[in-house]
Amino acid sequence: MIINHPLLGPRDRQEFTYLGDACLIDRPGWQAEDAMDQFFEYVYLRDDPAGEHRELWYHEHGDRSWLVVTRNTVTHEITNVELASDVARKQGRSK
Amino acid sequence: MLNLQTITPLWGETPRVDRFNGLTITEVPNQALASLALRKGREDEGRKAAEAMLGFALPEVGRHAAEGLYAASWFAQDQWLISAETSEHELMSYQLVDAVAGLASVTEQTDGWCRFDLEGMCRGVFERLSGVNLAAMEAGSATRALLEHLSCMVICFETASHYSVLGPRSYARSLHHALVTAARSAL
Amino acid sequence: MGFGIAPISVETDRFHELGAIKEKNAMSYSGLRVIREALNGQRGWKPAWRNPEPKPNYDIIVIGGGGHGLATAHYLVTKYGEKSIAVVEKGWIGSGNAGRNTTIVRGDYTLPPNTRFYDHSVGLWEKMERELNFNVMHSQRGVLFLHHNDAERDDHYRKTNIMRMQGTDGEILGPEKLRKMYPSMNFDGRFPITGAYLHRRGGTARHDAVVWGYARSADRRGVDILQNCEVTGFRIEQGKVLGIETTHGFIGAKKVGVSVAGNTSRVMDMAGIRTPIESHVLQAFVSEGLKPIIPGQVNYGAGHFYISQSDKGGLVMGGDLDKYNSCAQRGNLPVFESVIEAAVTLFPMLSRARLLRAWGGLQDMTMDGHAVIDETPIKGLYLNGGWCYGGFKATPAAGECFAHLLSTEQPHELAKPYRLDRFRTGYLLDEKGQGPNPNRQ
Amino acid sequence: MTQSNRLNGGLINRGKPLNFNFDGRTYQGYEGDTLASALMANGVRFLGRSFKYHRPRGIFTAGSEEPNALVELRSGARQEPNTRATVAELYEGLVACSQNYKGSLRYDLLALNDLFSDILSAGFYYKTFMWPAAFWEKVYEPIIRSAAGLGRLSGEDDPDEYEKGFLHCDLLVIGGGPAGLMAALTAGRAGANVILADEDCRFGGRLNVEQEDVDGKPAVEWVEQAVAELTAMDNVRLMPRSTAMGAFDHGIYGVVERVQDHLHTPVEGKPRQTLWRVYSKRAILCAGATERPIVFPDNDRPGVMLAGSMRAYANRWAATPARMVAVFTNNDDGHRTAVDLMAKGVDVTAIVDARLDAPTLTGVRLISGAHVIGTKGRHGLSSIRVRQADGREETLACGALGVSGGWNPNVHLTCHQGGRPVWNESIAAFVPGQNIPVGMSVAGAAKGLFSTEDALRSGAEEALAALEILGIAASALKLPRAVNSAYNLQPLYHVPHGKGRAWLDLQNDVTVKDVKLAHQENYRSVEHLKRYTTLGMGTDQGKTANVNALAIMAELTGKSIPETGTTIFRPPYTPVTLGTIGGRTVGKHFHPTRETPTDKWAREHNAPFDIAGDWMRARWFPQPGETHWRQSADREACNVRKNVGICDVTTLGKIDVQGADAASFLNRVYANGFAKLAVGKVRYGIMLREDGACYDDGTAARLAEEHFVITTTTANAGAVLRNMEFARQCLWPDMDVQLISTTEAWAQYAIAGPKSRELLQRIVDSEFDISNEAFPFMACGSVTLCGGLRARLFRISFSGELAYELAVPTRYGDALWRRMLELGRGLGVAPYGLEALDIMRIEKGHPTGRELDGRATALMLGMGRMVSRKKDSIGSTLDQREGLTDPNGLRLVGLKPVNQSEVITAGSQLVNETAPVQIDSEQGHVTSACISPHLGHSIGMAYLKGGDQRMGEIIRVVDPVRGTDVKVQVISTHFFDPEGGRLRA
Repeated sequence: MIINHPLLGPRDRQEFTYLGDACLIDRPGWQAEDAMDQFFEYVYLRDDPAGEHRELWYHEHGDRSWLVVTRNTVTHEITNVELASDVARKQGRSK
Repeated sequence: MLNLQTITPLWGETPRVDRFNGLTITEVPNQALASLALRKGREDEGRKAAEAMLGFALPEVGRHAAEGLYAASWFAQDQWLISAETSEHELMSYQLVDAVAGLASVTEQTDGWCRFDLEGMCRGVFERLSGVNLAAMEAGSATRALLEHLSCMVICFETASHYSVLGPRSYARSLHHALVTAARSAL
Repeated sequence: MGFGIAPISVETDRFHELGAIKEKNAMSYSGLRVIREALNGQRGWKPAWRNPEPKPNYDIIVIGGGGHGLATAHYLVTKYGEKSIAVVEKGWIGSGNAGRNTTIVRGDYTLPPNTRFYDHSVGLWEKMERELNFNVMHSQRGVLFLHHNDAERDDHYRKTNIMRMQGTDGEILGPEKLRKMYPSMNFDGRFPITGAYLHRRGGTARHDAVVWGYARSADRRGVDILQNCEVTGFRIEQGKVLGIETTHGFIGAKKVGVSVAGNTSRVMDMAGIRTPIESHVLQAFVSEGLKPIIPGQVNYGAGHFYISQSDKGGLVMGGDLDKYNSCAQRGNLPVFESVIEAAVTLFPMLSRARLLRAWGGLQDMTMDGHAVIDETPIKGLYLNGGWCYGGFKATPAAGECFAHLLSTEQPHELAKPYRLDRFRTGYLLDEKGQGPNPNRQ
Repeated sequence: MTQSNRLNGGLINRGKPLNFNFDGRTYQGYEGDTLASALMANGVRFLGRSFKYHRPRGIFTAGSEEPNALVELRSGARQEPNTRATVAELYEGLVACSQNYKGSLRYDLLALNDLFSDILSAGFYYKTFMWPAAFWEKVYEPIIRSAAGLGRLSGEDDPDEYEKGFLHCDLLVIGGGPAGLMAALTAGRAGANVILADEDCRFGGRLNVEQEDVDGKPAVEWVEQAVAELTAMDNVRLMPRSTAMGAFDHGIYGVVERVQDHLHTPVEGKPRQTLWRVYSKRAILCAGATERPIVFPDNDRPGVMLAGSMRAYANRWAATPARMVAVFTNNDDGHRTAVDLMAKGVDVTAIVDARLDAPTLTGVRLISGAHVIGTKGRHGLSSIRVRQADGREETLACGALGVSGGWNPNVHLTCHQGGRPVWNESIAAFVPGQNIPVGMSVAGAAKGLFSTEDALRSGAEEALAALEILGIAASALKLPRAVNSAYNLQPLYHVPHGKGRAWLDLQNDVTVKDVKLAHQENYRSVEHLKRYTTLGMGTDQGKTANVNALAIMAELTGKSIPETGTTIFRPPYTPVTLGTIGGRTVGKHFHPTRETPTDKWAREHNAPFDIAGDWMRARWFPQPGETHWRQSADREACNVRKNVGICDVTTLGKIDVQGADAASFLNRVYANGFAKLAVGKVRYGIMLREDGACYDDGTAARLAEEHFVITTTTANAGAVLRNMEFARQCLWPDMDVQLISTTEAWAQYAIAGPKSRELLQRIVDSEFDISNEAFPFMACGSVTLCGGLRARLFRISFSGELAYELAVPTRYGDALWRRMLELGRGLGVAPYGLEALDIMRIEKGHPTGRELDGRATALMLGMGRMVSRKKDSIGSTLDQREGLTDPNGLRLVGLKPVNQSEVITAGSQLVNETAPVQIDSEQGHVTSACISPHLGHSIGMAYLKGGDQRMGEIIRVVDPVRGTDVKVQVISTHFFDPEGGRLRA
């Protein structure tokens, strides 16, 4: 598999470490009423689709950037790769 | 007056040199290294301060720049690996800290790496070690690459014929073994 | 409906073997029967299972014609006396993980709930041939787990101790004994081998035969096995399941059991249920047929590698997941390499053998590495899934526990720890201690 | 040895005769021969035995699809089972043996199986061997197993080297026949980077084995010209002897190059084979086609072979299986075999053509509308029985029969990513379907275009199409003139007449009858059929058998072939040597090795090593007279508690954390608080996973307001950095934090013991005050040593003694270590290894990986109060779940034997004082244990249910495997100096 790194271009999958569903960016707030439920869903439940999947990859043997890769779990086709930090900011995460 | 003997990553008192038919692999131990990472929100100031000290512009993604005493390679987002000869710049990281205080983070990396320079016919060696097309790198480019299971930093001075390969120092003997075995097979 | 054949007891079974019973069990298998059929041109063999048309309603529908689903059907009739059962399978029976695994059967687990469950499973494997009147070639050739230092050795002592306390076997071998068993093993590779534990009751079985054996047994007792019948949805009203929509139309059912490892997430999604499961590819590899050279089943922890030799002579090898979510039953080159690198490191002679074939199975990977056998928030809908690496060896026990749940609506004693809510409550079964991430490197 | 069946001509070098040995007899062949062609030329027809019934087997094909002619090639440690004689290039001194027999090839005891073949029919073993139960394991299976497999491995270590590599190209052309050559020429001339790979040692494909002209000259000459032109191009890489074994995601192909298999022994330092991972932007599959037979009774005798192969042997290798042959075909291509063999002076008894309207040929008898319905000849064909259109039968003498049932395109690689081939009625074969791998196109016979003219054209066309997609300007080449021979196939898969077994899978002995039985027993889906009968499961993967079997199943079910199904092709295309896939990443180099700064010294002092991740760590440093590791470890530990010891702790991960938000960042990744840590101070911290498990611990030293350096456990260094980067980039992207590993930049040594300060004072430059007052417990700072060496000093202790950790630039590590031993001699300094370290940390109750098992929470570790509830930190929500706070859950406790002479062993289980030793009484387990040299008895750390509530209780440590059962008392894990006075001394 080849991941087209936004900064470094096409790189072999072996340079990367896979984490999982990109929903792991959306970490719940710890002070919410139902924080426990939110964290339970955040940590454990997955959509696990057969098709397009947004997922987190870490360029462990490269520039150590985390990427959000949009990949089809049936064909393995990759349609989009973004820097996770950009995605996280877009999703309203800051400090 | 410091009275301790240094040792090279390959445990020698002098650098190791391996010669093959058409290729030389040289251990290069005396490099002062430091990483320079820009502080958030202070990127421009940090960059200016660093460039003022280095005397040249910090290279763009995937590039390497050298001028006078210093050299710099792109390392990661807003991060570079700065180098100079240890002989006169043992304390380079301290000088950097003074130059960019508060605007960038500096971490000494001098002994974090081992370095092997390849001069000659490099293609066959790289073909056997890395999925990155290192033999096709342009002169003046630098990239992170996986060589035989080791995360390395590769700098190209001349396409297909002159490179520096930097690897984690503790793996020096494994990296060296991989390089010479590939060279023996390729040449 | 049904053939009304009584469950076969072990006693009557030996008579089949003697060929004593003729017409009544004309369909039963035995050595004499094989010879008799040889003489009359094999004309007497009946279909191992029928191809019935779906009935409008069943008491219980099991979704998934794999080892687990068919074992569930087998136990529903033989142990729980259920009479109206269908197993629906989107392809051919055994086309999922039952036909894509590395055929290993063992009962060596460290956490007591798992130790109990898998030991019970091994017990059922030992009876399977006669229970099914089908030779699944269960072969207890011994399972070996190598260790490389004191910490791993002590983990192995812990595991074998709990196994002994459960009443199954487990022993620690030093290098000397190991060398005798595996003279061609390399003890001095990058990770020197300091010993191993041996689980003598562990071994392998012929994976397809397990599927066919359970299918034949269930079919003989009236279970409808509906192949090429894909589930497209559930009919649910007021939080209760009424049946399933399929490519062959609606089929009504009082209860529906989902047993579709590899596709659990998607099938449960049709019922609007999110699960703590990810789908991953686990590749397996087989060499060309070779004269016997590896007697037992060997696990090489340092290399995430395992190997055994089939009765046909092929070396069956496996390793790590490809480590990305995937619903494609195929993997990529890096895992070929990591598995074979370990193979050649452990047995240097293997570098002159050839890889014949590679395939990929879809793993239900749960967030603590263990399975779920439980009811769901929807009344009448039950789940057996999330078997991670342990599905094949669990086949008979999972079938029995799931049958128990479907029939009695109460969890089987052994399956109580395998509840779905354990992720919420924190009573986890994290055998490997790797946390809520199937991809941990 | 005379080469009785050698013909004239051919692409062999008669000037270079080669001697070889088969089954102990020596023969001669020529350069350019394969083992098969050389044996054929020498009149050897009987090469091996089939898998199940041990029937005699001869040469069936001329390529890698060979099901029959398998041999053990080479001898000793290089012996290689199941090698296809048809692709083994001949070399001087080649040695090979036939395989899969008991006794001799000619008189094989297991040939008895054949007499019982009616009993041993498909799936028979599923139906028997079940009673009595014990017999399967003890009697039946051992018999079946002993007969299993084909060839033998030597059992010895393979002396050869293998290698892996990576290639990049614009266009990968798979197969160097007419289509492939044309594609490569087109792309090569356009300047694209092209790789042309062919499994053969010689490019040309079928052009090497046909008598036809291309561009007005013999095909072989045209091939030589094309290859010469391609060789001259810098942008083209020609790879003969290279098989594309698999098509993987995103244009990656696995290509196996047999670098030195055609030599007697490989050159030292050079690989025998190389696995190339080819990264291609586009690929064109030009893999050609494989002929399939027509199935008829007794069609498995040596001498019965594929017609196209018979022709190939005659034309390329100048060899014939017999001086008198016949041909059985259902298409025009079969006729070419007769024509070419006659041209070489071989008698052709007749062409038996199943077609009523078969075109006539001059100079040979053509029996049209006829079938071969039987054969004779025990170890090789002597005659065939022919049934004519009108039903009359006759017997024809012949030593070989060329059979052609048509050609199957080699679509395998198009299926490697789940693609399904589609049935093409006009050629009665499967051709590539729609969803073939992205970036791949197909040309020539692989696409079902069988004539040379079509192959050349489609090769050029597909290349142009690929170049356009790549944005490389190219112009169409002038197509060379070539024949467009007719094919005219009338499908016939098996002969309906005749008695005797008709063989489908020649290697696994699957007959038409077996397929009928599978159908009768409802094993009707293609996969059930294969798995029940073992059809296509052999080393040839049924390349010449599957379609015929499919056709027969289709007849039985009354469905069409495409309705009945297709067979799925998975990598590898042909079997690949495991060594190649392992490459050099095996044995000692299975993983790279990390060395600590004292590695050299430790080896000089014969230290045994332990593996910690990739690191090698010294376990102890034996002194003369010490025979047991405990003598050394105890001495080292006692010396630390009495004098001073030094230990290399470089392997601990070190991460440099800087930035304006560094403190608040650490506050979130550690469970305990770090915001208020003073500059110049160190604090112990624990890190949780988000699920609440404590997965790592270490120290964080605040070197400056915005600068920390943290340590991790050796095992988790990578994971901690990965998780911190995740937190930095994905959770809190605007925090000003910079991270980088400095693990190997610093040689870090623990200096521990009452005299450690004294030792330090001898190396630290005098201007630095490291007195207890100036540099108290948990202080950190920069110092210089030995006259100006920059160093970091931390006053932390794992041993429980007055202790420091000293870090210097790694290149000084070796010298500093030696210097400390020298300057500390008067203080009784001695190095200590992992074992002494472990003893002392157990005495202090410090957890390591044995306790941080991935399930342990802070509460279980007795550190529950460390998890701050006043802030957000990773894991601090879910660690409060019921199951993780259950008062009866496991808690870390200390254990000591009631009878101090008894020993607690790690890995033991816990039960209550009077409970039986069974799983239901399990109360926990021992994680770490040692015999404390300071307390003089055995101690252990253990997880015990509700342990924190059970101090003082007497329980038992049971170890059924080692047969021990020890009464112990539950105590605190702080076995030694619980007040910690020694730390602060």
